Amino acid sequence: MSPRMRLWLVATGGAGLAALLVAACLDLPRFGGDRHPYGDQAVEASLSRHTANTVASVTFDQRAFDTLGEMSILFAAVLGSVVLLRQTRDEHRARPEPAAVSRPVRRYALLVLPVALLTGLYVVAHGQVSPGGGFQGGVVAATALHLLYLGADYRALERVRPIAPYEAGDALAASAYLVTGLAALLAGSAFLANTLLPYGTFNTLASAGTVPLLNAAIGMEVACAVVVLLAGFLDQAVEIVDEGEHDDGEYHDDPRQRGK
Amino acid sequence: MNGWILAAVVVLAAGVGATLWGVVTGPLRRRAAAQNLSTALACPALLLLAQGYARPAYVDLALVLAVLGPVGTLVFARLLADELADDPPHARGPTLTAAALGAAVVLAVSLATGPGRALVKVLVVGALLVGGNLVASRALAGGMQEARRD
Amino acid sequence: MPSRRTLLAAAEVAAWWVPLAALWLVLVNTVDLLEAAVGAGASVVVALVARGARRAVTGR
Amino acid sequence: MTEALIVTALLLVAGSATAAVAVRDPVRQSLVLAVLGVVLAVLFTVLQAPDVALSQLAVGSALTPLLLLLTVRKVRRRGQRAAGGGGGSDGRRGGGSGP
Repeated sequence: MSPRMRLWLVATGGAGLAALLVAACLDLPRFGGDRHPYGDQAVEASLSRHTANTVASVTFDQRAFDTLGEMSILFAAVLGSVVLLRQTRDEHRARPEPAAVSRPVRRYALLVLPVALLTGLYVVAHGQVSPGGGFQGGVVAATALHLLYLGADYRALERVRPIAPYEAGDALAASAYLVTGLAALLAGSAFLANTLLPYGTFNTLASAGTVPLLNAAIGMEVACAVVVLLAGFLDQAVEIVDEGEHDDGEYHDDPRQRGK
Repeated sequence: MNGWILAAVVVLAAGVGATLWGVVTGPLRRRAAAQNLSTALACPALLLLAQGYARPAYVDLALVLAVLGPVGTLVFARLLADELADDPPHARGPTLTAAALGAAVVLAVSLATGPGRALVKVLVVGALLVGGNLVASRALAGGMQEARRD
Repeated sequence: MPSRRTLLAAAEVAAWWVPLAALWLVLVNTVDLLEAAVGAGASVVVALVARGARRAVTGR
Repeated sequence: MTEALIVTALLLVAGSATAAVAVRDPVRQSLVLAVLGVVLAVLFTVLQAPDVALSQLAVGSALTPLLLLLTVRKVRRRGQRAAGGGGGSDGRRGGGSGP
């Protein structure tokens, strides 16, 4: 296709999209109006299942099947990047040099890592009562681990982060979500229906039926996925060197050590 | 009229607006310092919003930002160490101003919260915020590495 | 009789566990038995990670 | 008062989003992107969507800059090899003489 043709195609598509968007905007309800037909029904449904956080009720109860799809998207995306970022035959590993991070930064990292990790777990565990949930908490927890790279060096991170268990954890958490859904099916209701557990006391940890379980599964899946994803990027940026690419590390590790 | 929301508007418009200008213009060192200040100022704004909307659950947002904001700055300090080494950002004045503002906001919010576990939570957020941003700005100003570079 | 090493390790994990469990109790909305149990469990995990991180950095 | 707050947050988002597009250097872009993440989180909070704001904070404040800067580092090292044949120049450190 010629560049001119391509430009025309983009212009036509863009103009069509713009026209549709403008037409949709003209028909929207006014900003901040007081009529929310869908919102009212979602709130009613979430209150009937003792879920304080309506958003958690929508994502993990009323629309739990959508969340399954989103989870598989993340899973597939991480799988794809792992395949793309793997060590190829013309690349080898150079051991990263130890970095001497200054003492205040190192202390800060060692002190804040547990606090950040606990915050992540707190956000995962309280998805049904307060803002947050599996995705948010999982990302916070995974970021917390990487304070070791920032506050020390890559070798320190690799020591607390063997990749294999995180890859297994990713898959395990994804299947835990599926199994929770299938359990509802076996118990005689629909796939992922929130009928397995008692709804519990409103606004406490033990409320909302299976929402906390699904939250925990998503939290683990996201945390493991982010760790694996960042491991791929860190390996490429810090350790893996192309043939012919100059590196100033003296040690050349065996490529078989991948994944250590 | 809600004084907390008004204060949040002022912090956002003046403080975060100024850091936005700082991060868009000027040399790299100024941009990095402005990025650090943006989290140091947005976190008090989130605390003020939580108080203004009278929703204690919103404090979680400030908590997450107080934990992860300095981590983000450390990412820049670590991976841009070579670019910043020749010309380290020294933003003592703005950093201390932002830290003082954060401390003042935390103090005001905790006075309004009253004694209890919620108060301790706000104080934890404040400690993480002020401590984290001071350490992060020191790391940006060349305090990241001891003798050697990585 | 546990060795000195084990005792030191247990002491370090416990020293992390106490403030972390307290932090959990500060973060949560309402304190009940389940909340305390979940907090205690999470704090154990995080305390172990904290010790691992410290050892990875100092190399001991 | 709430209107002023929403307008402020919207203006900040519009400004930083435009800047994120206009800035060309990826390193500087990642700095603008980090600020955009924080400002977006404030906008979501102002519009009473704390769950979304929390997602934005978790992803935008540390994870996105880390991914971007690691990528820049790798790409620059390759660019250096292509430009200088890999000899002599310090390939491990991304800075200074990048393309």
